[in-house]
Amino acid sequence: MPEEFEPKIVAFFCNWCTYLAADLAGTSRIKYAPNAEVVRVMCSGRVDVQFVLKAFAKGADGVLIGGCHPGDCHYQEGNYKALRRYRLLQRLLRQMGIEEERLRLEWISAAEGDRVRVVIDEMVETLRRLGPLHKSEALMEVA
Amino acid sequence: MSGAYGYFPGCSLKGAGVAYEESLLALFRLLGLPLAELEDWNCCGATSYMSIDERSAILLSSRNLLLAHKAGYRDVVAPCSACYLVLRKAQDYMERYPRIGKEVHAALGDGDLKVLNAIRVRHPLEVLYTDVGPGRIRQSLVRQWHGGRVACYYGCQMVRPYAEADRAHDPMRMDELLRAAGVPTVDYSLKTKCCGGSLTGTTHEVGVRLNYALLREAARKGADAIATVCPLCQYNLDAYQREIRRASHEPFDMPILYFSQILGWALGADTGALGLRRAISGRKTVQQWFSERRVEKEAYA
Amino acid sequence: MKPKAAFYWCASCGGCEEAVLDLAEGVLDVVAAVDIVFWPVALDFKAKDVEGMEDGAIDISFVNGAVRTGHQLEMARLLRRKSRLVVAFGACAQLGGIPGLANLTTAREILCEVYGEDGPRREFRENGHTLTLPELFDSVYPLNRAIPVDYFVPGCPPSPKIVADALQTLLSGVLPEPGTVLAPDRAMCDECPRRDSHPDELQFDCFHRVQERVLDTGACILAQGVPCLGPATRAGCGARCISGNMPCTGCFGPTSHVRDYGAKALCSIASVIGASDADEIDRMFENIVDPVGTFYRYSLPSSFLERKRLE
Amino acid sequence: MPERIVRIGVYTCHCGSNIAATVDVKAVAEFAATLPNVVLSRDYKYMCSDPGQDLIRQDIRSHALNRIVVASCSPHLHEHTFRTALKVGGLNPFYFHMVNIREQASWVHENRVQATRKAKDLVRAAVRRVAFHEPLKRGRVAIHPDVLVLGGGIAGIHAALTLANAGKHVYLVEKEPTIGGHMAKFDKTFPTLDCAACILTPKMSAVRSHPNITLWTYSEVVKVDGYVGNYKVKVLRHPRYIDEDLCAGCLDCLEACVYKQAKVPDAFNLGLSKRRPIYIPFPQAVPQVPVIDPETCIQFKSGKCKTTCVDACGERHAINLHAEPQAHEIEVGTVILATGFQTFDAARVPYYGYGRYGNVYTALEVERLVNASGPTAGQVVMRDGRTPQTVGIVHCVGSRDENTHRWCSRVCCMYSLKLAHLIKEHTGAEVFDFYIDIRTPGKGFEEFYQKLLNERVHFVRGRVAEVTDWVLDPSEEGRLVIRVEDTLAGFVRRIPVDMVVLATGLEPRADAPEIRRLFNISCAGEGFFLERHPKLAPVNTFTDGVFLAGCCQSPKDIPDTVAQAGAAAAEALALIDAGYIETEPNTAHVEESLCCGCKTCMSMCPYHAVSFLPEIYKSRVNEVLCKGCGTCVAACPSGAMRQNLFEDDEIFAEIEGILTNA
Repeated sequence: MPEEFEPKIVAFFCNWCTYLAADLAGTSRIKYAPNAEVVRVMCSGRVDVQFVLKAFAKGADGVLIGGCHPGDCHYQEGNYKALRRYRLLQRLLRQMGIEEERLRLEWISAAEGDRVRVVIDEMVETLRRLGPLHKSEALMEVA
Repeated sequence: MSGAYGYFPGCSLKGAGVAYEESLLALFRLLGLPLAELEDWNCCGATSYMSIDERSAILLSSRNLLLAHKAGYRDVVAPCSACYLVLRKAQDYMERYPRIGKEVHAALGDGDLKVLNAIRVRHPLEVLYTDVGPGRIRQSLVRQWHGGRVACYYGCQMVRPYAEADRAHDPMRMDELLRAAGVPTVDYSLKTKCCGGSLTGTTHEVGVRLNYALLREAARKGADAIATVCPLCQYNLDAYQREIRRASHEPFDMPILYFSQILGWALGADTGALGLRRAISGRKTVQQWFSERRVEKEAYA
Repeated sequence: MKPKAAFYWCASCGGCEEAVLDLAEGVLDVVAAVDIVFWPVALDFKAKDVEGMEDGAIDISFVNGAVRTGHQLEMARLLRRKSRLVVAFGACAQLGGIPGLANLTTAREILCEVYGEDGPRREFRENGHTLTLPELFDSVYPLNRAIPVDYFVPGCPPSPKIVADALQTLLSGVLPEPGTVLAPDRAMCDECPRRDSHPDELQFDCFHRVQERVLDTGACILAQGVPCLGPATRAGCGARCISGNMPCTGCFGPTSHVRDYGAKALCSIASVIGASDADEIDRMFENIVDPVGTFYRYSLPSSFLERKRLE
Repeated sequence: MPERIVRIGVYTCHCGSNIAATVDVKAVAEFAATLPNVVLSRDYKYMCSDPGQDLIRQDIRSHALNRIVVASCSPHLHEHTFRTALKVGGLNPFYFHMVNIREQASWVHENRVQATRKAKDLVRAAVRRVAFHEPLKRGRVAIHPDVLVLGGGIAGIHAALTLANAGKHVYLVEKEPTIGGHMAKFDKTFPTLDCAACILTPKMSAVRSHPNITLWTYSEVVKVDGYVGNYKVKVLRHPRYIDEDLCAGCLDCLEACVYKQAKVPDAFNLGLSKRRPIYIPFPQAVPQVPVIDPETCIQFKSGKCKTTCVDACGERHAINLHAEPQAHEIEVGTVILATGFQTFDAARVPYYGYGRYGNVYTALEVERLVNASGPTAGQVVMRDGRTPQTVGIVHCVGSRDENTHRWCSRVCCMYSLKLAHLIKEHTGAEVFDFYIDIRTPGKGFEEFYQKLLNERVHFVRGRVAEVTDWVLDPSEEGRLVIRVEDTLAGFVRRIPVDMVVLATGLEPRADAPEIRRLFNISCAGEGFFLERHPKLAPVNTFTDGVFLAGCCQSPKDIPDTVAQAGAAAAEALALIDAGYIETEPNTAHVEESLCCGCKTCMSMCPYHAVSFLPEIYKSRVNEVLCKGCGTCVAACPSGAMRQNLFEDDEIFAEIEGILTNA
């Protein structure tokens, strides 16, 4: 019986809302799946589309971007920039044969510790269903 | 998609509560709201079933929802509060507990949960209030009320736990609709208390004591009759009054009416079509109150 | 004694070969400056001539075109072995180029499309000889995924000036750092004739496809709502497309600080739209019908993802 | 310039058992030692402790470390601590990266193997990242010495006075026409039963007369710009139609009003009394200046009033019926939010009959009834004019309740006891307290409870089911019946009373979300303002220079509120007297050789920190205005825009580190 596939998620959390929410989940001892690893950025607006694709290319099965709720951005509107990039990127990923569930943008405020659990557990669940994201194998070794 | 409301009578409205069905159909006809009975409906799974085997109860209700969906109804009207509750509960549980959702799906071999939950389960009182409203009732009055004051009794299942048909703790919609029909209603603190449900059949004296409290408080608040929205409430209050009278030595002889009988009469339904003759308690009062008397139109224009 | 030079093409349209000739009389200087030992397009050499040479015998090989067949891979490796320097010449060799868009499909899909279900015959005999079609890979690769590459000359095709400068640099003897892209490390806007019309507050309410509107010849094309990738694309072309009143489509690839050209371009364009609610945003992007073709027109094989996911 | 050869020291913290219980700290440390550029890897019980920091300081010297990674708790907690340790150790503090393996690993996972794997991944990512770190310098921002205190309740008053006494200029802005807040409504305060007015009103007049305090009542903050040290705040002052400078507070105008009888429900008395359209909230109001309420004033409604008030004012000409709202722009360096709370709306729990039965009151209403200067001059008479013989006080109304608010409002038990005592004192009535638990954790609180027990107040343990007029027994006729399960006696009781007092809980003000947005701070789940750290930074917010005092942060009693207000004032003073604050160097900057002047960055920046230099055709970042979000960096199409501490190289390295064996 093969062991269950453990998806790997790279999570970009904004410093002021979602990262704090993740800290709150910790101080509240809320338990969730260990499959997501967080890269802290100051604002979801800092998340370059390159980062997302890099993560997918390097073997992430899913990417999660966490920012402040619309209107609540610590930097006024960085989260809207994130939203715009996310929507266009989803269109591109579709063409590249990557299911949209693999990239998730979530608004999680500093108060929503439990939301971190819900989102990550849900995402792990979905990714288990979707299975690993295989990047095409390198055809040849570069000498 | 038919414009009609899917109508789920449930067992009571075909039995002890037939007066409810008669008056309701008459009333809805007058208001031009077509009630179309579901083909091949089955038991809603309420009361005893619900408390013994929740799973089967929900399966039963889900089938009714599926029938409604297949027949293309967006709304299902369930006059019996128990039916109303179980149908609603079935949806809620399917939503909340995926396991139940799966079982239902398996059992029905069909029934995409989304469509089952998209159906709006509604109580006729709420339908009258939102889709018709006190305003239109007031305008369409045909008979002028000359009966006494009424205590509006909502019972428990219509408002709890789903406070969708009306507010959970102080429902007022029946009061508002009856007042719109010129019927004076009294402030009735027990409006959502228990009628004893099926206790009258099992732990009899407890059930009867509860009904005694309901009658007594209504009388104390100056009510001459109680209006109900649920066949079980109606039956308990109506059928055990003689017994309560004997036991308490208090002269209860109070009509226990369905709100639909009062509204139906006020809007001009044929008095014979409202199931009024089926009343057990307060028969004389009923006869007086529901005799012919036209509204002076201009007064209500 | 003159340095020995080789020119070769892999998966390309031939435009890069033209680009050399585009030097016009300048090509004579090239011929004068180098001793061309291999140039199948122009002169009658055979692969075995190259095989015959000693390793490193060729001073510099200019290879254009992407790598997508076994034969191209073989030739690339051969030239690598025989050359001191290998230059990826043009967008296809540098980034994968237009052929790289084939990475949205697979070899099988392509062959079925052209030859029907069972595809072409790989082998057939002709009076005793057996001819074998080279393998068609699922993916198109930029040259540096096949062999180590010393320098890159960008462009589809490289402009005469870029080519001339590149040759001069490489023949000058003082070589730039290996891996250098032989074009200015700035974005194209820098040399755009319309750059002064670039507004301070870029913002779009909708995008237009270039065929949808007559572009004002004086104004910044991006500011007119047509995705122009000038800001994301390396300079050096002399803004040729803009002069032709067409938006930049990015053939010169990214600057040295950008790792994934299309991702960066997309990120930038998406950032400057006016909408803030999801549906509104989606509506604005409706006119970007082919994001991959828009942002990765020349660089899909050299992007992080390299190709459409293989099921 | 970054050091040529990277020599990384990695420190993995046990945090007692907080981390060690779920993460195999030794294994993580051993793993770290195998990573490239790591010359030293240690684990230690408490890295944040002095010996822990010492380790780092010594190793920097003895092992010539030039990059440090600490795997412990959240950077929000100790990043600063460790950066300082680097500094002391003689290393640039930004050659540091922190790995959060407590809040985001050991505390949230159960499986030791997976938690350890995750910790290793994160450490690997940090090690890769930190190699790219560059030495950075903090910027400095000067702190404007003036302070804005928002809210004129006891919290705001105390904070304002503390600051003013320290010689700082304070703008005290209050929404209501008077300062004093909720405390001004109280009669006595628990547990000492000293009179609220006697301790509050002197402070109120002190505010009024203090040369360092600008008091703006009937005013609101409508706009906030800038950043710590340099906030620009726009305050809107609503017209009270009576000039504060000209009015002498004689109140003749009130008497002169054409309304001989007061007709308008008096908000200060919670509608238990009436006032005229021209009124003063309460006799000791500060400022002693009446207000005209245009909603009810005949002159404003019809323009046909004899305006006898104006005549009464006569020569002073203090009344100006044409007054307009005034906007003031002020500059302050720090802000103290003391916006307080609102009480739970008892109508939300209809089964307690508030609004349905006249003799059901909220506690705050009863505060006014028992108050000597209240609508009944301290007489506890009910709406039906009777004096209650029996009174039931229902605890936890809108508190500790799944359907309303889950939290305990902290003050209700004590004020209920206080009211029980006062009601007994004023009426001799029999008093029942219906409680879930009695919570008296405070100086003299438990003793007060004992005192009440001795005063023969009946305590019934159980959450009240309903307050009803449903009569079962003739003795209940005309009274209110409290139905409750007495969980000590173990049966359901019906207790008839004349008057019911609902001990409503404290909740965030309805306008808390607006205030939160204005000042760019966060709210906790229940809607109270979020402090930076529940223990170590209870009056700070995540926005530098904005501090919290009183019930806007969470329900608390007067002593705690005053203490917190003092603390907030002290935090502000610390900043002001330091004169400057050091800023994070995580700002953006343009690599000019790459910038082609496309100006994409300019449209990204909400702070106008990016400007365009036409002469060289490049963008440039004003590092004082830049707040370091990095949005322009992601948007820059040519990679010319960069961000300190969040360089592309650093983030890519982190991503690769996380995914290396994925």
